[in-house]
Amino acid sequence: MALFLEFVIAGLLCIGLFAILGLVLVLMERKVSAYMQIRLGPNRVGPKGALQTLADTLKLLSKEGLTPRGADRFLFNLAPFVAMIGTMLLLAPIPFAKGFQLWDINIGVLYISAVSSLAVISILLAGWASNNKYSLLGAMRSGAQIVSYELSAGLSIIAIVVLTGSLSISDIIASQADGWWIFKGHLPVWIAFVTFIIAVTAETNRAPFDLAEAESELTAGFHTEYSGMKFALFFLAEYINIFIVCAIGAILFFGGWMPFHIGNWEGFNRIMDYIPSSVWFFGKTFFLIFVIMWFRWTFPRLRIDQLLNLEWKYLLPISMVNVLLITLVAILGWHF
Amino acid sequence: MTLKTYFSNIFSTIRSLLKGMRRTGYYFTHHKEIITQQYPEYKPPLPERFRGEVVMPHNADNEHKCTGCTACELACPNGTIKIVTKQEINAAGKKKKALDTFVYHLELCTMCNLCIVACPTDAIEMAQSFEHSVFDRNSLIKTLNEPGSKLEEGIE
Amino acid sequence: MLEEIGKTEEGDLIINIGPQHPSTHGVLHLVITLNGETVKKVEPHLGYIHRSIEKMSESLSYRQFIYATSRMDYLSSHINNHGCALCVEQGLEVEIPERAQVIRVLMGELTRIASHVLWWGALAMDVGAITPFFHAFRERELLNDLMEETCGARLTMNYMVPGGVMFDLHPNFQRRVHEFISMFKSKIGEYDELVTNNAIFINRMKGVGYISREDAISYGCSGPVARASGVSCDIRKLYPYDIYGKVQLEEVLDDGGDCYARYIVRMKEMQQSLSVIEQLIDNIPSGDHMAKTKAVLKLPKGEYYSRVETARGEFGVYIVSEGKMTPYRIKYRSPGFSNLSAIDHMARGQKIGDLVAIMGSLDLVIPDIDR
Amino acid sequence: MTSEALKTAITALLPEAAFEDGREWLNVRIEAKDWKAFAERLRYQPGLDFDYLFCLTCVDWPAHMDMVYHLTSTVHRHTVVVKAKLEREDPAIDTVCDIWRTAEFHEREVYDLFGVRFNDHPDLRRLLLTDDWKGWPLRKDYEDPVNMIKL
Repeated sequence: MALFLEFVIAGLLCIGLFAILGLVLVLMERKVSAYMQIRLGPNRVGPKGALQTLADTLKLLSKEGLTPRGADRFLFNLAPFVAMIGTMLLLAPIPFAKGFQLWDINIGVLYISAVSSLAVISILLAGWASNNKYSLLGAMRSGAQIVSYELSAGLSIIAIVVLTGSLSISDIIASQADGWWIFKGHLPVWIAFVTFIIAVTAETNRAPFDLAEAESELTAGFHTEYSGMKFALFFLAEYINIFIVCAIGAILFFGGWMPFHIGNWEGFNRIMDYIPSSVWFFGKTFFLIFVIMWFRWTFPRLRIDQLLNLEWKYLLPISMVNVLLITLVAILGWHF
Repeated sequence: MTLKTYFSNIFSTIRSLLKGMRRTGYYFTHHKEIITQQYPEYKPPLPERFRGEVVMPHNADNEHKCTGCTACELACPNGTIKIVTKQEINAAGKKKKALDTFVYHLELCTMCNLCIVACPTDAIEMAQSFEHSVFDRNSLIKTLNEPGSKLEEGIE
Repeated sequence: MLEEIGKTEEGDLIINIGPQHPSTHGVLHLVITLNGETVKKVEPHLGYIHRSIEKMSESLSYRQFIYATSRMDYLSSHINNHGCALCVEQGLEVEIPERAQVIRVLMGELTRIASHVLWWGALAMDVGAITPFFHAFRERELLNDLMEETCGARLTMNYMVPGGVMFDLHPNFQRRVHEFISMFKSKIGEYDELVTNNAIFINRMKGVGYISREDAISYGCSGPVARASGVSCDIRKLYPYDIYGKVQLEEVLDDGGDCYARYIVRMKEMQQSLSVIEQLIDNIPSGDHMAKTKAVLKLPKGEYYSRVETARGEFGVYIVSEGKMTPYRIKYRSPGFSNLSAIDHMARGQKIGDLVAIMGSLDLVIPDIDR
Repeated sequence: MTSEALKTAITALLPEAAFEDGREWLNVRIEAKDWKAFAERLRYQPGLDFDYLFCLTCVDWPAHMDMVYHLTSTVHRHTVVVKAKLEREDPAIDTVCDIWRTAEFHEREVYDLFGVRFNDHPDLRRLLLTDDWKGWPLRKDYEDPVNMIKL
């Protein structure tokens, strides 16, 4: 009974976190884009527009969820839930603070890369079941894109796994107690980090790799036919996905909740320790999210063939060589 | 493609992208560059030539300058203006044509200013108002001369 | 080669781009045949905002019909009005005061910059960068404001009338144009940083939507589209009207023929327009802003054709007069109409994303095409 | 080429061609049946090279219709206006869209608004109006009580 209660509480907290994160991230995106575009952004609902996304959610909740005629009703309605469930599963092994982790699985990194590839199924389902040509094209693009970019994302994760020697997320964080990998690992880790950021931007279908949606070409891509809450679920899943990949980036390269330490500066290190570990974790994650948003509001979109070229001709060879380099660094113990 | 061009391609690409990010980053941190005007609270002053709608100015004695010559009606490309005249007997006892009602269809008007240019007595002019939306189309049909108004002295 | 690509077969995907689509900038409707991502054929369907301005004009007087041309190519409404005014003046045989000529040319060039700035933002948005669109509006707003001050309207001006211009310049005009020039010069470097030099953008543009010199001529392309293929067709240079013959103006040519060439031509044209404005702004002759014309205009029996260079290309006005108060027939030769007809030729064998880039680089204004 | 030289060259091409006094450009009036062959010569004959068809339109007169073609040469920079008279009942003329590609759209527009049939046109459909539109709006006798507003 107690176990059941624990499950319920954890589940409710997860859903609560989802809702809050979605609201915050959408607001953040709108504010970031507004300032970059010399605009003010939402500023009418609540103080400085803070409640704007809440109002939008209410609007989406009260809208009619249409199912187009000729659509595969079951798959059409299933797709947003698959997207949501896929993202929810990813939340399990992420440590939000010191000792605050739902499930410390010993193959955490493997679990994450396995589950994150479920996202493409929901997009394919949505695109196929909508009975809309734009949706279908968007889904096909997304399939090609996610399948390719998973390779270099996986390889850059492997770089850190090689350095740490463990697949467990808590071990990876623990290995960065004396310094984050981005500082300890020299150039190869830098290369791995850049490939990781590019690959996850593509994997989450964010601009400049948002070909699955590409509003100037395919109106809205795979979710053209979705409205109301079903659309909101896709929207939410997209933002939570960004949060999760950025959290993983923070864990792998910036030490997760681990505070910033410099060698043997005892006083400085103690001050850093004083800042709560959850602040460290969310600070790093939101910094990475900001970088990904920065990409979106600066760059034009790639074309589908250029997108695949970038992966197969540049990212993949580079990250393969990079894994070799990392292995060399790890064997010879060149890192600090 | 040699290895050298391969890598120089990568570096020049990254450099050009970083330059763009520097520009958007600049605007992200410099909030005084924001150009948004918050409309209902702040209404920017409109230049005096702005063409919002046709009005007929009246002086303090409720007199206008329109003689009812229909030059504006003829000049209008859309049939926006309808002038109804009446016969009036002036002080000298002579019969004379005078303005009865000046009907202005704001819903047909394209603000082309041709009526203002055509008017020989400068009886009508453009106003700077622009918030014309109403719920009933009929309220856009306006009578420009005020009730009981008459022609100013000395205007032929 | 293109014929071969255009062959349709079973299993091709046929998609409607438009009439309501984010990248058609209005109500253009393209039916495209796809093989996977590759475009096989593009078939434009026009007329969603056809208002038959030509028929309307047949019942309007020579002063009245000009206002409607502002509503065709609304981004270069000054220049459209200019073309109509020139055509009527041809028939009236009036001498336009030099001040009016200078004002017309100044307004025309300011309009060209305003139009090209908006095109720059819209093209960037078509290829997926949204931020430049807002930055473009910053400059365009300044131009709109200074035009509003002199002409009384922001978009549909109706400022150029047969015989000159409707009002004299506003006293602030020169000062504000100077402000604009210095502001624009400081910002044009940002355009390069954000878009022109961006590696992704260059890759999206280079080699896309190629049209050769011969084809550009055959399709009747004009303006930046033709000049990017190396066709010398600038009306301001070849058949100078008003005082264009007296100003220093270089015709921008490029032989790339692709979207990138069209992009570069328009960017350089903005500089050229800026230089024309700089030459004229301090040398506006004093005098009347309008020639004396009769109250009722009547064109002698005959045919009149005048052409001007709008931001999109050659705009022609063909008036057939029977000597009455209203024209017997008016034909507008709009640049967008001919430029659009080449889109099938340009897009065959390209990707969907390229089609959007091509549409952006043609700088289509749909009311100009539909009339 | 000057107008005079053009006149001689065109007379050599088509002796039946009549010349009207144009204000700016040379106006040539031809028979509709001669148009296709004449157009080909104008386009391809060295020295003429009229490669740019910048305006194609139609004028509806009480008794007949006039097709008006404005041609210019990007090589020699000379311009000529060619006019061909058509019957008002069932007007027809040969297409020139294989000579000047731009004619394809312009001819469709003229068909749409004037009802001129272009022989051998690859795709002669209504362009601006809906497919089921009745009548030819730019003709002078066109009446449409629904869509035309009399002021």
